[in-house]
Amino acid sequence: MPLYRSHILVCTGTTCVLKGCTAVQSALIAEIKRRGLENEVKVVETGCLGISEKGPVMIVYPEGVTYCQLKVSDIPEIVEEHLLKGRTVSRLVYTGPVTGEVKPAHPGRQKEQRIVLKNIGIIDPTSIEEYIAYGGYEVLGKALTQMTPEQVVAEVKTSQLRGRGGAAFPTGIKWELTAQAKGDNKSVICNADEGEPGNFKDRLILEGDPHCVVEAMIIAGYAVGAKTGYLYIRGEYHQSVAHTEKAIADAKAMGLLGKDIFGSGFDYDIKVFKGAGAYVCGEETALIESLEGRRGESMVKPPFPPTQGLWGQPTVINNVETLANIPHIILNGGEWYAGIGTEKSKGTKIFSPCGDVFYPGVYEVPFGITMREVIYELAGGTKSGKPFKAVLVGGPSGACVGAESMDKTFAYEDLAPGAGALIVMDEDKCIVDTVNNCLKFFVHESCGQCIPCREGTKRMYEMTKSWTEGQGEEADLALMQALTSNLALTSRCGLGQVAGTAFATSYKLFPDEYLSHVVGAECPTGKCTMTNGGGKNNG
Amino acid sequence: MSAHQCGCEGQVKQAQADEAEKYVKLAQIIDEYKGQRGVLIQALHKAQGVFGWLPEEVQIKVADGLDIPLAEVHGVATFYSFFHIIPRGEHTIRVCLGTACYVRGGKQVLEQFEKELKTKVRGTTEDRTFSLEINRCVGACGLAPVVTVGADIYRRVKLDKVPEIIAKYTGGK
Amino acid sequence: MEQVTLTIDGKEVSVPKGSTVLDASKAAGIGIPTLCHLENVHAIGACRICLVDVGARSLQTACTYPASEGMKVVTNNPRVRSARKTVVELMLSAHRQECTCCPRSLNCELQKVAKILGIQEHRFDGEMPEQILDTSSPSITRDSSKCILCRRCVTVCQQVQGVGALFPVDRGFETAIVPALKNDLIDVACVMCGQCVSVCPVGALYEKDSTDDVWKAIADPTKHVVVQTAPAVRAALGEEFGMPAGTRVTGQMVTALRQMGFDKVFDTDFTADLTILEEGNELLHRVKNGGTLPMITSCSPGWIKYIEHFYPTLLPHLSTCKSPQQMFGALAKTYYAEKAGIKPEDIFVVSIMPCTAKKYECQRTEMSAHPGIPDVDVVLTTRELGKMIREMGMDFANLPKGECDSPLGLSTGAAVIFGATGGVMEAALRTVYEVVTGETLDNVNFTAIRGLEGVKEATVKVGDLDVKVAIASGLSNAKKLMEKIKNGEADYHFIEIMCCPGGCLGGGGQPIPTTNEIRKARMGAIYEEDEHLTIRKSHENPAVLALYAEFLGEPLGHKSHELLHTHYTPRAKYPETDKEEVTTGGE
Amino acid sequence: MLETTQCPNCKKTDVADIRDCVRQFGRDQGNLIPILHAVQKKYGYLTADATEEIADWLGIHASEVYGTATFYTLFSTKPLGKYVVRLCDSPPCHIEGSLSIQKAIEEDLGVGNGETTEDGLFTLEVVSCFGLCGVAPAIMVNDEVHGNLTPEMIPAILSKYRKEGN
Amino acid sequence: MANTVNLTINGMSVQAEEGMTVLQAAQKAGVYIPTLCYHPDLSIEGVCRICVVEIKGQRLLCPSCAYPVAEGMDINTHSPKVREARRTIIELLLANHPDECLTCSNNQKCELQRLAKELGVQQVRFEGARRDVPIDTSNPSVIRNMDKCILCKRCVRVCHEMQSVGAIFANKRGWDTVIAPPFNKELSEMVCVFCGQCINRCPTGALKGNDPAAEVWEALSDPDKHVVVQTAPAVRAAIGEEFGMPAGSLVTGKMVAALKMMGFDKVFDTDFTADLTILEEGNELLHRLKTGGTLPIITSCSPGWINFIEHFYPEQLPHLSTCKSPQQMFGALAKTYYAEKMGIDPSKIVVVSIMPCTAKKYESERPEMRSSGYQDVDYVLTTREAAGMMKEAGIDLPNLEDGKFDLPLGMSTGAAVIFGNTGGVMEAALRTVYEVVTGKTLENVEIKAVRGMEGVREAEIDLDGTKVKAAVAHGLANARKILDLIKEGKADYAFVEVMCCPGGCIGGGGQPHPTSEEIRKKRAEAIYAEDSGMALRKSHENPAVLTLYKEFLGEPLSHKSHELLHTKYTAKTKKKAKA
Repeated sequence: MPLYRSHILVCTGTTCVLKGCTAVQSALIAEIKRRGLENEVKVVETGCLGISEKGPVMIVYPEGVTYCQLKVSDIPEIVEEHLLKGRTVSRLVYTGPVTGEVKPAHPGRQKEQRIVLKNIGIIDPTSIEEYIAYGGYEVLGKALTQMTPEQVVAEVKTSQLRGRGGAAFPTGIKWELTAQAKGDNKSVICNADEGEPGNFKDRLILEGDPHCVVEAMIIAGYAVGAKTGYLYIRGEYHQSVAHTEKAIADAKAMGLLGKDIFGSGFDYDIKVFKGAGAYVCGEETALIESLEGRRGESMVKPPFPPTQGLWGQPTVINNVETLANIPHIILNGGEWYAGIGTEKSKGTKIFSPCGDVFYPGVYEVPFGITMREVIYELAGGTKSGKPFKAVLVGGPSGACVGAESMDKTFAYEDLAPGAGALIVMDEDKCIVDTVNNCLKFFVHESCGQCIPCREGTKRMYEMTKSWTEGQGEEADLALMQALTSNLALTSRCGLGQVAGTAFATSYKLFPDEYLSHVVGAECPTGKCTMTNGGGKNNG
Repeated sequence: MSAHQCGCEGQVKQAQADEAEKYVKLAQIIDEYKGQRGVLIQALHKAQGVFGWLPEEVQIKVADGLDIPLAEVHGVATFYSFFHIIPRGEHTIRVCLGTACYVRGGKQVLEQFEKELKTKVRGTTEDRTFSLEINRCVGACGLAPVVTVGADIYRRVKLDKVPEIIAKYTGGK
Repeated sequence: MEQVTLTIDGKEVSVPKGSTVLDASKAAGIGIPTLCHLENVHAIGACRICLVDVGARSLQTACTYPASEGMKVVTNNPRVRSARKTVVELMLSAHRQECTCCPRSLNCELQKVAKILGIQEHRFDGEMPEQILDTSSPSITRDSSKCILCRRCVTVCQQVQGVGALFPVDRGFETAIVPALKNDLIDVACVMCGQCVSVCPVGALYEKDSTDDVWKAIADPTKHVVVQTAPAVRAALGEEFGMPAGTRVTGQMVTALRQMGFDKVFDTDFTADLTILEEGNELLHRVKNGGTLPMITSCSPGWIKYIEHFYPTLLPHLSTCKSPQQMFGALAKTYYAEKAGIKPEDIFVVSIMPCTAKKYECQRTEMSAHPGIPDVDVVLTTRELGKMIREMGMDFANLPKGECDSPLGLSTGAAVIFGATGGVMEAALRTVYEVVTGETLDNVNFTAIRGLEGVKEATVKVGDLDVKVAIASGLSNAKKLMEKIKNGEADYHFIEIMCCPGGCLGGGGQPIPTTNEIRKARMGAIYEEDEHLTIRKSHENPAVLALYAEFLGEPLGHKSHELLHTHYTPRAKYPETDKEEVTTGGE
Repeated sequence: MLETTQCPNCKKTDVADIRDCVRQFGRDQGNLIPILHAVQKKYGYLTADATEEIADWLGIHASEVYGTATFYTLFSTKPLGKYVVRLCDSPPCHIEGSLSIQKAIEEDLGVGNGETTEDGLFTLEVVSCFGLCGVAPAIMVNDEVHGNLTPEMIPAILSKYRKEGN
Repeated sequence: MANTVNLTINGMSVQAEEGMTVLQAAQKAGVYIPTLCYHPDLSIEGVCRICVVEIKGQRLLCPSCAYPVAEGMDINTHSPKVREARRTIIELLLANHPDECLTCSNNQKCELQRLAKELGVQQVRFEGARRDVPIDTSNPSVIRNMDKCILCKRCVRVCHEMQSVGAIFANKRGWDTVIAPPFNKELSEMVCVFCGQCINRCPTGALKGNDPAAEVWEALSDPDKHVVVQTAPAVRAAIGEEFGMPAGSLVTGKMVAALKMMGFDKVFDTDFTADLTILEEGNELLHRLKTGGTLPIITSCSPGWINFIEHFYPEQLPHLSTCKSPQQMFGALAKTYYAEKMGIDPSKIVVVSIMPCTAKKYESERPEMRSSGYQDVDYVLTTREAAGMMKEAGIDLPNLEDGKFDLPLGMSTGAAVIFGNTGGVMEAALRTVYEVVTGKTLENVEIKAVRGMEGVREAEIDLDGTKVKAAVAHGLANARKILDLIKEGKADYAFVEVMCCPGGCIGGGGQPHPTSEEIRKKRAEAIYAEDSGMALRKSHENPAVLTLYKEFLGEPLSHKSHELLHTKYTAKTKKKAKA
């Protein structure tokens, strides 16, 4: 490995690309070459540095200086001043408080405790060497050579890690069930079909630290006795696919995948599977159907995947974030992990506040943090400065929560976080309009095989739509409630079961706003289609 | 009634007396037909002759008197276009919608009457001056469209003639 | 009888002179579809479904066309088929099709005819007549959008019941069957008997559905829900499940009710026995004390409403006894409530009745022992019970047989026969005879007063007394007796009147269809049930005797009067009309 | 009639080409979606010939191939524009005004949701969340993403593609 | 033996076997649970949610058709929650279903209609957009009206699982889901074999046969036409069901009487040409055995099967017998032999078939089937459609007195009757081949080895020392197995019988609804009963057939036979639309 005097990390996260980092990056490389510094300075692409709102962003090591809001025209100056002359270009330096290795965008970042996101923004996600340099694959070696599969499962059980995709099933138990189930062709599936609106954490992990997930999948495979891992990534996540494919190829090249890994006799391979645009494939049995080349329609349960999953074989399916915790748990021990968080909710959780917040983004914090801390401190409160109205915790399939719950803590025993999406609305936003939009989403994404979901979501959407158009009837409200509870009882998979949650919870919070729409044909916020085209840009 | 200050008590009393007299006549008619079969239509004819139309009360009296269910009396009354179960106006305007009149604009004339009188076909104006009806051919096809008001016949009625015809019977009111 | 011979579709058949082509085709085993035709009641050739080719220029309706010697009838040729199809299609063009949620689905004559004729298209599309949906009555709902104007309801209301609440109004496309003056049913002298529902071929008339209220009560843990079943229900309920008419299903019915979740399954028969004791004693009392005679029974709420509207001056003839249903309700919320230690307001009484008028009866203000709490909360018809059992997915025919709960479930054969015309009279005679004579009645079967004739008369020797009795079922028959009384020509002591033809077994809440044949079969079942019971006289019912001993004291006692007797209200024959318009006409 | 597969560039029909495209994958139904991705990428949409070819290769019915393809929004059975403009209208973007963005795009392109411009350059699709909630409202044009949009930004973005495409 | 599991259903203690579903356990205990997407012939789909039940301890309602029993389970099949859920589901379906019951082919047989009634649905609280898909009337056999489809996928399952044809599939998703051939083509443009099994599984009126009743009525009333009817063997064992008679009621005589009442000039029997088929096909087999022709020879009576092999295994067409199906042999003879004999102008003869089959409609329109110079068979009615016509004519079939087939084309033997069952053609052929080959009388004519309901059956028959291997398959998925064996050279059979539909023609797509293994077995029993009650049970003993050879055809496989009774097949591609 050649030795470089300086490393420059250029953020190429999806959001920074939007800000023009690609041009900045190529200008930088060209300038370095022009100055003949290519053997001394290495330009590294990295995932989101967490301050995308100030992008394009780069950090120069070893000094750890962060430059932000860069333009192509700034590059010659930086190369000249900083790299050649060793002087910081102060007018471009990001001035937010700096702690540790991460350069927080704002004071709220200090509340973060990064375990899963530890490497994000630090390393070059396309370089296996860097991952290894930061301690990567060490744990894999430990697990494969020093631990039995049973011990690995036990460690995960000790950690009390629960699934981070929303359902919060204990991961250790899932692994144990799969390990104990009979089958000669077990699989591990990493569910990266992140489709819930408001969630973008898995994308960040796969873009910024794909090896972490690859390593976790190998460990999982070892623990449950699987031969193959499948990484099911949303078809829309092009960069995630590119980075993980490269990561897997590199790992294979280094013998970290394939036959007899670390001489342990364990054979394992990982395949990247690109989804094709169907939210319902985030449901584990629909995902399996999709992997088998079928329509992504959920399967009848039981049997559950740990006993009968992909190709009828025992299968463990974990969310990206869940898996990304694994190397840290094996490295530091389950006990260590169980020491973080609250009594029933261990470890950290990644949140992705968005909507009307000042700093939308991805934040990793320990369980037990209050909603107020996340919304006001991490996400900086409402973007408009107007009072907070409500938040959809977990996205459209989650509960609508109001200001009265502001001091509740995020934990499975208190306020369940779902997959971590927090869609925040300020007082200007119309609840009925938002719920109508959630239902539109479910109509579009229902797989359509079971009647309650296929026909029910459509009727619910039609009803809320008529409300936003001032066409409602009072009886609609009771009917909507009846329909919601019936869908929850009879739908075949989670999609239909939760499709009415946003309505049911928001109706409890804002009955008057609904009545005003349904009976009075009036929208108090004036944001409905009944008053205008909707949305902030029309206000 | 005592609240009336306009001195119309006399008129009201007169009206009540007229009304009472009509019911006496009705009782006679009913007596005439009592116990006979197949007389409902004649009875209704005569009753309408007295009242000008068939108020509910009259239908009830006929039903009771002839021992026929009221539903049947009402059903028969509504079957024949000659019987009126809503009060009639002083004048009946009939617009002919026979084929010849129809093709020469009878329909439009009718609509014009509806508009001017603010009532629909088979309806009566609020002040009970006019009832509006349609006619099937009156045999004056050469002069279509034809409108009759009582015994008066108007031929080749154009739309602008409609207010004129109406005014003739309202005395310009 | 003189016979005529004709050929139908090439098949020779002989029928009595005076038969119609339809009768002849039946004899020949050739099916001709019908809709407006109602056997023995109504053949008006209005619906044109039964058109056949008799060789005439136009097709003729088989239901009206007389069969004649040497006639050649073709029931199936292109002319006939196309005519019938067109007729049905035209009907459909004015029929609101919502079969799947229609109460008559799969028991609808129009649906059946459409199927038989293989109707698969709907060529006429256009304006639908204005819908009149009348939900004003507690018993009957009318929906003109499904009416095919067959006029069966008109005929049955007018000719069979002599009520005449319904008649066609307007004409042509606008024709509608409505109550007088286009009033709502509640505003006219409708007796709520439901005979119109019973004959309606489609879903234009149906009972007010109360099943949801009952399901709600059953699901409510704070309610103690008891059910009583009228005698005629058990003789007909099986028909709702495809069993032949006349199948007795008492045991299965009890089991079904229990599985549905009723807390107690009782029997209206219990209070039928009680009625006999009260009414029998009332009769004896009137006879002894020169009270108003003849005394007339008061079990049938349609009949009560009829006399209130049409013969208010004869109301003193009525027995003051409440109907068994209402006696039951009153006792359930007093005697039983006390005995079981349950607050009357927590008891929910459901009746299963062959009758739609009972739905009205239970809402009468007189019918509550505790102010503001009705004695009977909900009345369901036999059909509605059938519907609920279907919703429970039960295999009704194969249910194990259950027994009613005591004490209000114990009864005698005398109570069972209340379901048939003449039954109350027979039951009363069994008791009156023994009470008066002090002797045991050997043959309890008074066959002289059984049967389906509209008016029956008999003289029964009870000790020294020749008791003259009369029995009528169907209100036009009742009318005959009323006219007799009015004219002072009736020397009867006791008259039994049932609103519906055949008595309760032919009630307006019974399974559809109800024909004379079916009435007979149900009647057979009722007398069979009576025969099978060991106790067949009301005054031998031990539970009734216990009731007197524990609670009521004696027949016609103070408590009896309070709970088991009632009074009647004269009612106008015509609705209150808005007279204002008439009197102010001169303005 | 089933359309024959045409190469979008040379407009030539090449069944053998499809065959090669399909047969680089294993004969196992698990490869159906990867194959569909490959065909979609190569031809822009799923043709009838390709459907038959895939069905033959995987030993399943063409009806199943078609049914499966239509289940997923990323596959099309009709030719699409050179640039597919995908607009997110899920709650985060909706709250932030995606409807006004849609309006701006529709005005600029003159087509509605699911339609393709006459020149065959653009197809507009209103879709569910693609994980750009942090920069809502957002669109994707083929693989490229654009976020924090206002209606005013739309003409510039689209004209860039228009230039590239012509 | 599976372990016993103890459950409680509606408060009753019930025992079930491990591995059973809750539905099976309930059915075993006599507890009724309504179903819609479930069908005993097909795999479990579990999508309609009508069969949901409440299981103690479960948060959600569970679909009983897919939910396995477990020890101690406490199930309520009709709790208020369950009833409300079912009712809501039906209402949701109805909100998206045309209000056309009265003009629907499935009126009064419709499962949705029945369920709505049973669950007490009296209003539909939901309203909104409805599906609006064009009706597919592209082909002579199956009409698809997807507006009435409730997406239970029974048709998809039967097409893929039992028939392995796969003409249709669920397309798009969510509320837009529609069952259709790929690319929204019409059925005639795709590889559909027109077996009609989908119609028989459809719970609503979304799928129906293409009904020529109107044309048949017209022909019957045309005094210039001589209208003859032939009835296939399987019809008589099933048509009674359409009149409420139990499955397995044999109504041959009543059916004949009814057809006469309808006005057919002659009521003939396809059984006559079934016997003829045996003579032609049996001789063809012997000929191939002797001359080293393509073996195995495969039967060609079943038009759905013919469509299948033409499309999917065109290279194996030489295995097919060249015999036309009995229906088509009949048509050809009716307009030649019979016309000549009766002196009727063949252009005035209208041949109507009553078939258990929808593919026969397609077959009759094939261009090859005009060897009389006219379309040999004019109209094909399914069993259901024929019953519908009888009802329209006011005929009360169950109470009719027996009628008799007309001669000569109404004469037949027991061997012909059993054509209706899977294995029947084989058995009939063996009865004749045995006697022809050995010259001995076959003592026991019932060849049980080829009877039964297993999908593929094999038998070895001893023809006086010569062993002949035969195989029987029914249902096209099973036929596929045999064809694959032949393809791989692993089939050493001499003779193979293939029937398109499960159970053979008695389970045909034109037979009464519903159908299930149990019902098919009952119909099969009725057929065997008819056979055993007949005096003549071997085709070569049919005197009318023998007369036919003498008077007209000469001998089996003669020139005239070839002209009228044999045909050829066309290799077709799977990409039918291009052809």
